Amino acid sequence: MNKVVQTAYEAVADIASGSTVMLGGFGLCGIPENLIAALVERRVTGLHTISNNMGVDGFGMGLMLEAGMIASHVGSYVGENRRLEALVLRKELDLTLIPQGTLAERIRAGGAGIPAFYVPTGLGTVVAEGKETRKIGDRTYVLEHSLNADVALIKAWKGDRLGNLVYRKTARNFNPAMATAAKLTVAEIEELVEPGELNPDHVVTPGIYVNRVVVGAAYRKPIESKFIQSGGAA
Amino acid sequence: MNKVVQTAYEAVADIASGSTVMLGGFGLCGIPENLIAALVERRVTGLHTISNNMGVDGFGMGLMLEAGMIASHVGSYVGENRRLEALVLRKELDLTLIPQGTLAERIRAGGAGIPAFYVPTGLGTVVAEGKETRKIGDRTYVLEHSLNADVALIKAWKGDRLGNLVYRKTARNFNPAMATAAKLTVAEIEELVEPGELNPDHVVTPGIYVNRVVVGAAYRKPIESKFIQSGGAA
Amino acid sequence: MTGKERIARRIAREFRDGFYVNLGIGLPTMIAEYVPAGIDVMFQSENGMLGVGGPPTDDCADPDLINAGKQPVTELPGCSFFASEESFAMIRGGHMDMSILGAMQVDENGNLANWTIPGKMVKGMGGAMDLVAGARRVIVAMEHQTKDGTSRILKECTLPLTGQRVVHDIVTELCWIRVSAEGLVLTEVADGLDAAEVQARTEARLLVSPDLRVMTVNASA
Amino acid sequence: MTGKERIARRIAREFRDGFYVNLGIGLPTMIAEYVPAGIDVMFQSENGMLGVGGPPTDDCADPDLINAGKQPVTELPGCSFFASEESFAMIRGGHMDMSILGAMQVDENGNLANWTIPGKMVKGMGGAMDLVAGARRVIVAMEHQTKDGTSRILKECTLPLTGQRVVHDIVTELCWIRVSAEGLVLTEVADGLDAAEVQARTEARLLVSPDLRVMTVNASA
Repeated sequence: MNKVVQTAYEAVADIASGSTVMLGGFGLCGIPENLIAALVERRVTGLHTISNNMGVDGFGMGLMLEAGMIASHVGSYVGENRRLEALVLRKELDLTLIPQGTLAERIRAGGAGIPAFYVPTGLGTVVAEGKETRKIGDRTYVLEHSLNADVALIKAWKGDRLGNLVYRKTARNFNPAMATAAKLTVAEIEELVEPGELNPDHVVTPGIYVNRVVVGAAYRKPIESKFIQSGGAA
Repeated sequence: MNKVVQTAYEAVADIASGSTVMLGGFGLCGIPENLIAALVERRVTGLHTISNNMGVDGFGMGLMLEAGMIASHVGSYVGENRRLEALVLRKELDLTLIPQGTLAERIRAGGAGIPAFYVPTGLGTVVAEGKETRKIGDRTYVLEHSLNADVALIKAWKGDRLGNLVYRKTARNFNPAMATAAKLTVAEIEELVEPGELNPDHVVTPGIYVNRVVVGAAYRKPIESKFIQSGGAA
Repeated sequence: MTGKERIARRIAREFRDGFYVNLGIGLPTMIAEYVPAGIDVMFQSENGMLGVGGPPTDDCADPDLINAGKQPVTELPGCSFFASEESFAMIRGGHMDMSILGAMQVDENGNLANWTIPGKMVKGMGGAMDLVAGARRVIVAMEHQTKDGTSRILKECTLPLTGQRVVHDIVTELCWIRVSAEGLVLTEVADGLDAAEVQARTEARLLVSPDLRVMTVNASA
Repeated sequence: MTGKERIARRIAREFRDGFYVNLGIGLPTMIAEYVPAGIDVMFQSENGMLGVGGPPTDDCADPDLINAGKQPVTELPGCSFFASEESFAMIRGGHMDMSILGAMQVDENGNLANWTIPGKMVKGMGGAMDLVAGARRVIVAMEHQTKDGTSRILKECTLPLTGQRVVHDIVTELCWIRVSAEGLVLTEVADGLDAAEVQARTEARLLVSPDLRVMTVNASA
């Protein structure tokens, strides 16, 4: 069993235009830089993306946006991305904003075989519009459905050829849930280790969820709050 | 912040008769031996227990059963416990059997603020009787509700005084989910370490979920399949 | 070769490299011994482990390291541990390529009964209902008849179900039966038997595949 | 002492030893600097960390270690990291003692609006809707009026809501207001002000607590 592919380009070579793609990361933290670059290089178009944020102007998913690859996006926060704001206000991109916790849980549910669940979040707000509500006990809840994707592009710290993954600090974020919720999961890692080197008690994403592993290179990892202050030059 | 209490007896001293109590463990693996012993010593009665199994005759929750402390039980598998089988067949104990995955997810939901969710499990079987079913996409699902408890008695491997916990191998099982789903969570650990000694990437149960920590002693940890073969003498 | 061993060896031939498989307690657990050479299969145990290895030597048994049958096991390189709710997210979410489990009864609709006998046996379903609802392919591995010669493959299950329309294949020491929309299809029979003989020992009606073959079993692991 | 600092210092006095608290972006983040001596408070950041420490020195910033405002932070002993779905299970499940966040508008029913201005601002709610729906106590920390002197405490919010009937307390540089079933109750006013003066700067109707006190602020951290 060897899931390692040699290049990021190879890892995303069969992603079709029009696919639904989940991308891990919170802001610019824990994003699959190399896979995004390869996808931009391939210029697939009409993608339906699911990701908490959408990078910033000039980095991360911002690069996909600038390359005109994204038709629609589901996320919780897209501040700090002026190009996106402009596209949405001009109605050139279909943006769905949902609460961050509901987004995370919907993705987890997609991987866990749970088609729908109730949450208190968003009751009485625009995110509950058109959704079923239901009183359970003494509180009213909103029905939310699972999210799945054709492809998940995720970023981990270390991994082995079986696809076992561990994450580093807050770069974990949405990556483990997304790994479970797509037909094809491609994991970009910083360091490849031998099976057995990761303590099995510490594995966060078991290999069963991962189809391909690629070792990334030349990480930039800008810190978003500084990147924006310095106008993208960080 | 110091959640460490000195004895198991002290750790369970205020658990009232009639409480709903979750107990971690799968079979005899990863059970809070010291907390169970302390509870048996206190002879609280009329408990409503939630646990995947119910120990065996002569060990684990079997000791609570023999002491007549349990009024009702929710679990997924109680084989290997002849006393329980007899009590249930004589209708002296109210037993609810539910699928193991549904049990785990209901407990997780209880800790996660999700009052109800849909699963495919058990559709068309006795466990779906009286429950709402619903077609979502091309499949029909059963509505299941969250489970909570007054108290969770769990077992971890190492922990610190803030309540951060890690588990060892398959002794993890139901313990992390139960830690999140009770008003009072008491964790029995094998080894107390200083805050910061557990790698924060490896913590499985963050301290927020844990109210009390007690270091257990004199672990027996029988292996159930052997314990039963040897008639309880293992 | 016993009937059980024949079943285990036959099912092991279905494994493909990279498969993730859950083996039920009892007969299905035996299948792990017969994985064909050159094939990597990762076994899951629903109590929270992927990459389950064989039994330890007696003095190396670790009480914190058991399978769902509560037997001590060992770790294979690349194994991982996780909590129960994560284990069943994996199972329910359709990530297991195969779930192989025993049965008391199976019927023409692919219904399965393997967890209770009302008024007699109080054990519980454990993870069986989740496994049959969640795995991509559910294979029942069991002896064809009970000890007293009653068929376990029925027109309709009489015991409480574990799952409704969940079984894909039934493998016994006598035959391989595929569950189809049209009913049960006999696709393989054990060497020396024919379809009529299998039908005679089966309550359910069996359709005979036009490609009916002899059930071959690897002699070596 | 600026108005913002006064707000931060006053709210910090609410902390009790052992509290788990989520601080929103902006003003609420300042509160971490004023935790009273002898009190242990664990700060959560919804991107997946408990036990968040202060900002690092510039050359020690780790891009894999940020808070929900995307600012670099540090680790405190006993901190832990977890995934987004686990972070929000923690939040939604009612485990946070307190969630403190900013607002654009709050109203007499405890409704909160802090995430969007239709047609003008496309940013998203991030984790705010989850935080207000899940925390045991939700405190709004904000300047009493907008820069042009408009009240942010309204009879009824005009912007799209973040949460309906979710706010427990409103703290501004002028006062502390408790949200009750009867309406907004003024419980503390800044030194030198009286209830009438606060009401004059507030659109919503304020009930005055019979125990109205001066809002005291610890000068030292």
